[in-house]
Amino acid sequence: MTNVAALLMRDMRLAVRLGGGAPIGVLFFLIVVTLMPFALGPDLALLRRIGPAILWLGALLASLLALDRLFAADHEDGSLDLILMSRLPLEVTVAVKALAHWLTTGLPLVIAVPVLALFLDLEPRAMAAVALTLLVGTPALTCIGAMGAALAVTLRRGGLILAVLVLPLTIPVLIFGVAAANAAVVGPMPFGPPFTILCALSLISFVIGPFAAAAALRHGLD
Amino acid sequence: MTNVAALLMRDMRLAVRLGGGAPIGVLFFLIVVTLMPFALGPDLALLRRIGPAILWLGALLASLLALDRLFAADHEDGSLDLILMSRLPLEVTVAVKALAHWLTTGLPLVIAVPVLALFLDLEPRAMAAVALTLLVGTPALTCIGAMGAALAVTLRRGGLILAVLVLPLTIPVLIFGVAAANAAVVGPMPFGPPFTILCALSLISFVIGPFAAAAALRHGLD
Amino acid sequence: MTIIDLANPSRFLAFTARVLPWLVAATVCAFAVGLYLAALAPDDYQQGATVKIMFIHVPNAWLAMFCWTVMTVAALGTLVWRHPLADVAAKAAAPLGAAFTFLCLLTGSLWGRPMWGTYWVWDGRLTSVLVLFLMYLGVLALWRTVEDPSRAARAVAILTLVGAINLPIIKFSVDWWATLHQPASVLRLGGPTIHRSILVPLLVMGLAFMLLFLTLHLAAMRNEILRRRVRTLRLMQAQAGA
Amino acid sequence: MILDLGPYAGFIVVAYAAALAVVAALIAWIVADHRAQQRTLKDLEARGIGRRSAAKEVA
Amino acid sequence: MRLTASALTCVRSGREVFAGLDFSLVAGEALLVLGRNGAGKSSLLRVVAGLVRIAAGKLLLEGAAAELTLPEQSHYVGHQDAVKPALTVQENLAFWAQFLGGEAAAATDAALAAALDALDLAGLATLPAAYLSAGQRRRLALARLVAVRRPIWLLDEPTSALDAATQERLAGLMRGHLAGGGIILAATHGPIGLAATQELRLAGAAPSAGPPGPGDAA
Amino acid sequence: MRLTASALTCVRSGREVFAGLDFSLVAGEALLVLGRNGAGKSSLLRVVAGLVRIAAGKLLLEGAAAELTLPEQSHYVGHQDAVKPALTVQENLAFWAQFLGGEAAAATDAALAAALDALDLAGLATLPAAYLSAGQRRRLALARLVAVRRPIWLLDEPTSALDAATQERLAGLMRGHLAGGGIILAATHGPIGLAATQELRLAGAAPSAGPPGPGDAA
Ligand code: HEM
Ligand SMILES: Nc1ncnc2c1ncn2[C@@H]1O[C@H](COP(=O)(O)OP(=O)(O)OP(=O)(O)O)[C@@H](O)[C@H]1O
Ligand SMILES: Nc1ncnc2c1ncn2[C@@H]1O[C@H](COP(=O)(O)OP(=O)(O)OP(=O)(O)O)[C@@H](O)[C@H]1O
Ligand SMILES: [Mg+2]
Ligand SMILES: [Mg+2]
Repeated sequence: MTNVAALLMRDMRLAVRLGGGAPIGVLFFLIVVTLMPFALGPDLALLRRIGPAILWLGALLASLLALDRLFAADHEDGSLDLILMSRLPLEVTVAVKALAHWLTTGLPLVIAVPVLALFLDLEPRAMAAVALTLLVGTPALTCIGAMGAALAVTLRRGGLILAVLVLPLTIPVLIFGVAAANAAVVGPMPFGPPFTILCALSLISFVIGPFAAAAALRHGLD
Repeated sequence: MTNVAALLMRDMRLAVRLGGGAPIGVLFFLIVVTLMPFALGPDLALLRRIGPAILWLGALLASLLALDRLFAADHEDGSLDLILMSRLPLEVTVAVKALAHWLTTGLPLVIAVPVLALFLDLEPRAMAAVALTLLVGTPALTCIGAMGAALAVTLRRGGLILAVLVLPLTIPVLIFGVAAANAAVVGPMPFGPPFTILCALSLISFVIGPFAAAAALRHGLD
Repeated sequence: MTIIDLANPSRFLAFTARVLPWLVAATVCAFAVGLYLAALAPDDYQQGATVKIMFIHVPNAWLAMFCWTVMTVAALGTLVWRHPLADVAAKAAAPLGAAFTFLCLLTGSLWGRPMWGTYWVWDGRLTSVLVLFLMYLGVLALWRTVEDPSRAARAVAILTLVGAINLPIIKFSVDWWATLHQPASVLRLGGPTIHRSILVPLLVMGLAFMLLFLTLHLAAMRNEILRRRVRTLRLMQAQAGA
Repeated sequence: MILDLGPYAGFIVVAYAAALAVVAALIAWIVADHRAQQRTLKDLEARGIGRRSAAKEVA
Repeated sequence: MRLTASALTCVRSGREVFAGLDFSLVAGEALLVLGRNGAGKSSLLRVVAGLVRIAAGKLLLEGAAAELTLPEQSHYVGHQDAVKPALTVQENLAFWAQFLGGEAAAATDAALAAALDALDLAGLATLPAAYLSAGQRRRLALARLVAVRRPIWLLDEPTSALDAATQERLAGLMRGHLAGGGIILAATHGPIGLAATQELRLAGAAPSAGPPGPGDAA
Repeated sequence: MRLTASALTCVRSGREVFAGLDFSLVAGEALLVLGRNGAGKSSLLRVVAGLVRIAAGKLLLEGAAAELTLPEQSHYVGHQDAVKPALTVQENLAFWAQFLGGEAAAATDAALAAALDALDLAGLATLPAAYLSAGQRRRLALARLVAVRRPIWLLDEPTSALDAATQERLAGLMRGHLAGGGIILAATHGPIGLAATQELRLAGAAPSAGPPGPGDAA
């Protein structure tokens, strides 16, 4: 237990010291949302319609921005060696690191939604729905990304792999996330179906992500 | 001259070998576009109307992806020390690195536009116009980003905080880029005026970006 | 490092100690007068009583931009003359600027509801001010995340200088883009266009808020100097402890 | 005296209240901060890390 | 406790680094791994640490905590220091102590203080590791050895960047560890102040990894 | 050519590392910078290299190419190797040769080959630097000294990770450089095989830069 806690604390501390942590995350999404009107014009109705999509893209970007360093940083300074040697099962380690990453990049977004909703003037129900989809979906993005990050560390051409193999995997999550959010915001389709699929996708990636990442790290040995 | 060429070659080679930014950027760009229909529903007219804006938003966010490593990598392995000591004026060095970065992440986006134009079914003229605006605008984004990257490295920071510092500064470019593109796609305003402003903005940032970045690196000394 | 760098801050501390009381007094008086005049001011023929919001909205708007200007000057001080007080001034101004910008946004949107029928529109003026607010937050984040003050100061300085381009954008956004927001009617070439009955209280309130800013800024700078002194002593202590 | 603020009294009151609140908050923060710094400075110097050494200050 | 390697072979990305390596260490013994640059010293240590797959041969640890694997009982101090610049010295060490030590070393600040003291870092505890000098970083890495107790130490050029005084301290620590029945494998180019030890000289490959030279245990 | 430092003071992020340092070197002289970990050796080299701002005092280079600054005429080999794992040995060296040498050393493959040879890397030329061993990386960093000719060498623990043979090679190179009228500043903890040299012992600080100790030139 101590070691899990220690790893979580340390990764979050690093995220906060290096990336600025949750407040910065919120600020980031605030800015991303502010960008939209400049691109799309002040048409609020339109903004409301694609607001959720933008939020989701912001989420994807945010998780990508920090993800490629998830293992690379530890690899470059030798920490990864010690992590591999530890008594903690590698899958757990990966999961914990992913969790720390999500807490510092995914969660802030969820927290920020109410603020952003104000700018896109979504009514409370819609806002809650969007926040809910993000709450369920962003961890999936992180887990999928973790897989890519692990590959990126072990293979010389990692970056490429990350892009070509992993990003496409995020598309279904994005699609159903946006679909569900939209259903809640503008309708007419019901919120339920896409949301359940989103949940399913997340669950799957929770399982696959850490295991795949751990496998990649192990076989990347040397 | 040799040293400029050498630096350019080396940075591009690294970008290609590591395959970090470029492919991820393009894929992110692709995802942005593919996602829009799901956000907006099958309303093609609307899609066409906001197509340029979407492309620009995508480009802006995508160009952020690789930026935070622009100087960080060289800083961590000590290369930056030697670069600072070289006879090449620091401003030039920064400009060259920015150019290399743009060639490997910005240019691919421009090249990708025709493909994406299909998704948003823009007719050739419009597509050409959008591509042109991006061709002129993305270098500006890179130069502004370079400044953020320099700040980030001297502060040993990265990830989101970089985006937070840089994004607000990119807004003018975004505004006029989209304005020009829209003028070409949907009219009615003429393409010329906003486009010339965009060019002006780019020129300005070509100047300010490298100087600010160089200043940041110099003052970050120690 | 040298005695001079210390001397300046400490001489500055003495200076603030002397000036602050007077500033406080002046501020209070100015607000008393200003609020009194504001209360008496006649309603606007089209905006009705809501025009009273202007008496805080506009001064805050001016201060929002003024704070960044102060920071910009301080930035030059930091980069060109490497003057420690410049760092302090910049750091002290940031939170104040953020607060005033926030008030400008808030009162503005409160005014917008009755006038325009909505709290928020994405027009040039409003959005550029929002961007200003975001940049304030960015600067604050930078100050907060970097432990070494002089290093942070230089970074923030560069950011501030570049960010200054936003000021003209804010100022002239009303003229560049078709917006709901009024064009300048006080700070404009060819003199103000508002009726005196409103102009006078507005200017007095403006003065009051300006005094308020000066007071708070001086006080904040004093705190900052003390904070750095504490930091230095802590370092000394760590070294002594070693 | 009682002001007649017309139909939008609410907005006006809220605006003024908000301004008051924010300014009050700023003042409170600055005063508290001042107290805190003074205190720490005091007990640091009490622990014999003299003002002299603060001459090494690098602001 | 006994650590035996028989016919150990290491292949890194297709290139054979060493082959047919044999050695055997009992509690209290140290093995100095010598050889020219590129001979395969670090590779050997990484093999023992389980960081490089064993291409052929066997590596056996007898008479130690049975439920733990060899890597889980080893400390590895490689060329890299595994120090995070953004964390303070204290935070860095505390993390590794808790992460490697688990419940055992759970955050007993006393232990940490002792470890920092042992490498003369006490005065720097609250300093961000970014400010450390090369040797101070190295010392922070070595502090792990003291903070968490593990029977097997794998040290890759442990004395690099250390000043004379600290090298002496380290030698003392290693002697203490051996006296306590530990095992040390150390790769080095110079003397590291250990008295009676086995030596393993890796013939190593020609610079352009030609035909693998068989290492021979001394 | 003469390099003089007078009352040199170095402050890093608010902490005084050393103060009032004086030394003076003429062509053909070497200065060994000694001192415990954290004494300020690397800081001094970085100050000379122009990588850390001079807090006080002066640093003067006379009788060298007038139009070039001190850093532009110096080679700096620090604790980090400035080697890109993704590039081959050849590519790494070629880049620095062209970037640092400018027109002069422009890609004369002969020069590169010579430099690689001088540090016994010829066999590894086509290997990705990611595969290099610690010492091989270090040698690649040192190869810059040979590939591009610059009068002043700033070497921070140049012998770390090098095997005995290579240390000898390096000593030879340094002697050659001095004989050719060059200047060397080398920070080190042990002997690096230079005969007659000045020594600068940094009293340094308590582990965390305490009261600045004035360095005294021997
Ligand atoms: C969130 C919304 C708003 C923002 C961010 C905002 C921002 C600003 C700014 C920055 C200024 C200073 C301009 C200058 O000095 O040139 C200003 C001035 C002014 N604003 Fe607003 N404003 C907002 C809403 C409103 C509304 C709703 C009204 C009234 C309908 C209003 C009326 C005015 C007036 C009369 C001035 C004085 C113009 C002058 O005399 O220069 N504002 N506002
Ligand atoms: N970037 C930095 N910021 C602040 N202080 C620093 C920084 N780098 C080093 N220091 C401090 O300066 C002092 C000298 O560091 P320096 O690296 O010069 O020591 P050194 O003599 O090279 O030690 P070593 O032999 O371990 O390399 C150390 O106490 C260190 O804590
Ligand atoms: N990751 C790797 N992939 C492929 N080959 C490698 C890798 N790492 C090292 N090698 C090769 O294996 C050989 C031995 O490397 P190793 O690091 O073990 O040498 P070493 O004895 O530690 O040398 P040094 O004394 O310089 O540390 C070298 O020739 C090197 O080129
Ligand atoms: Mg090795
Ligand atoms: Mg050093």
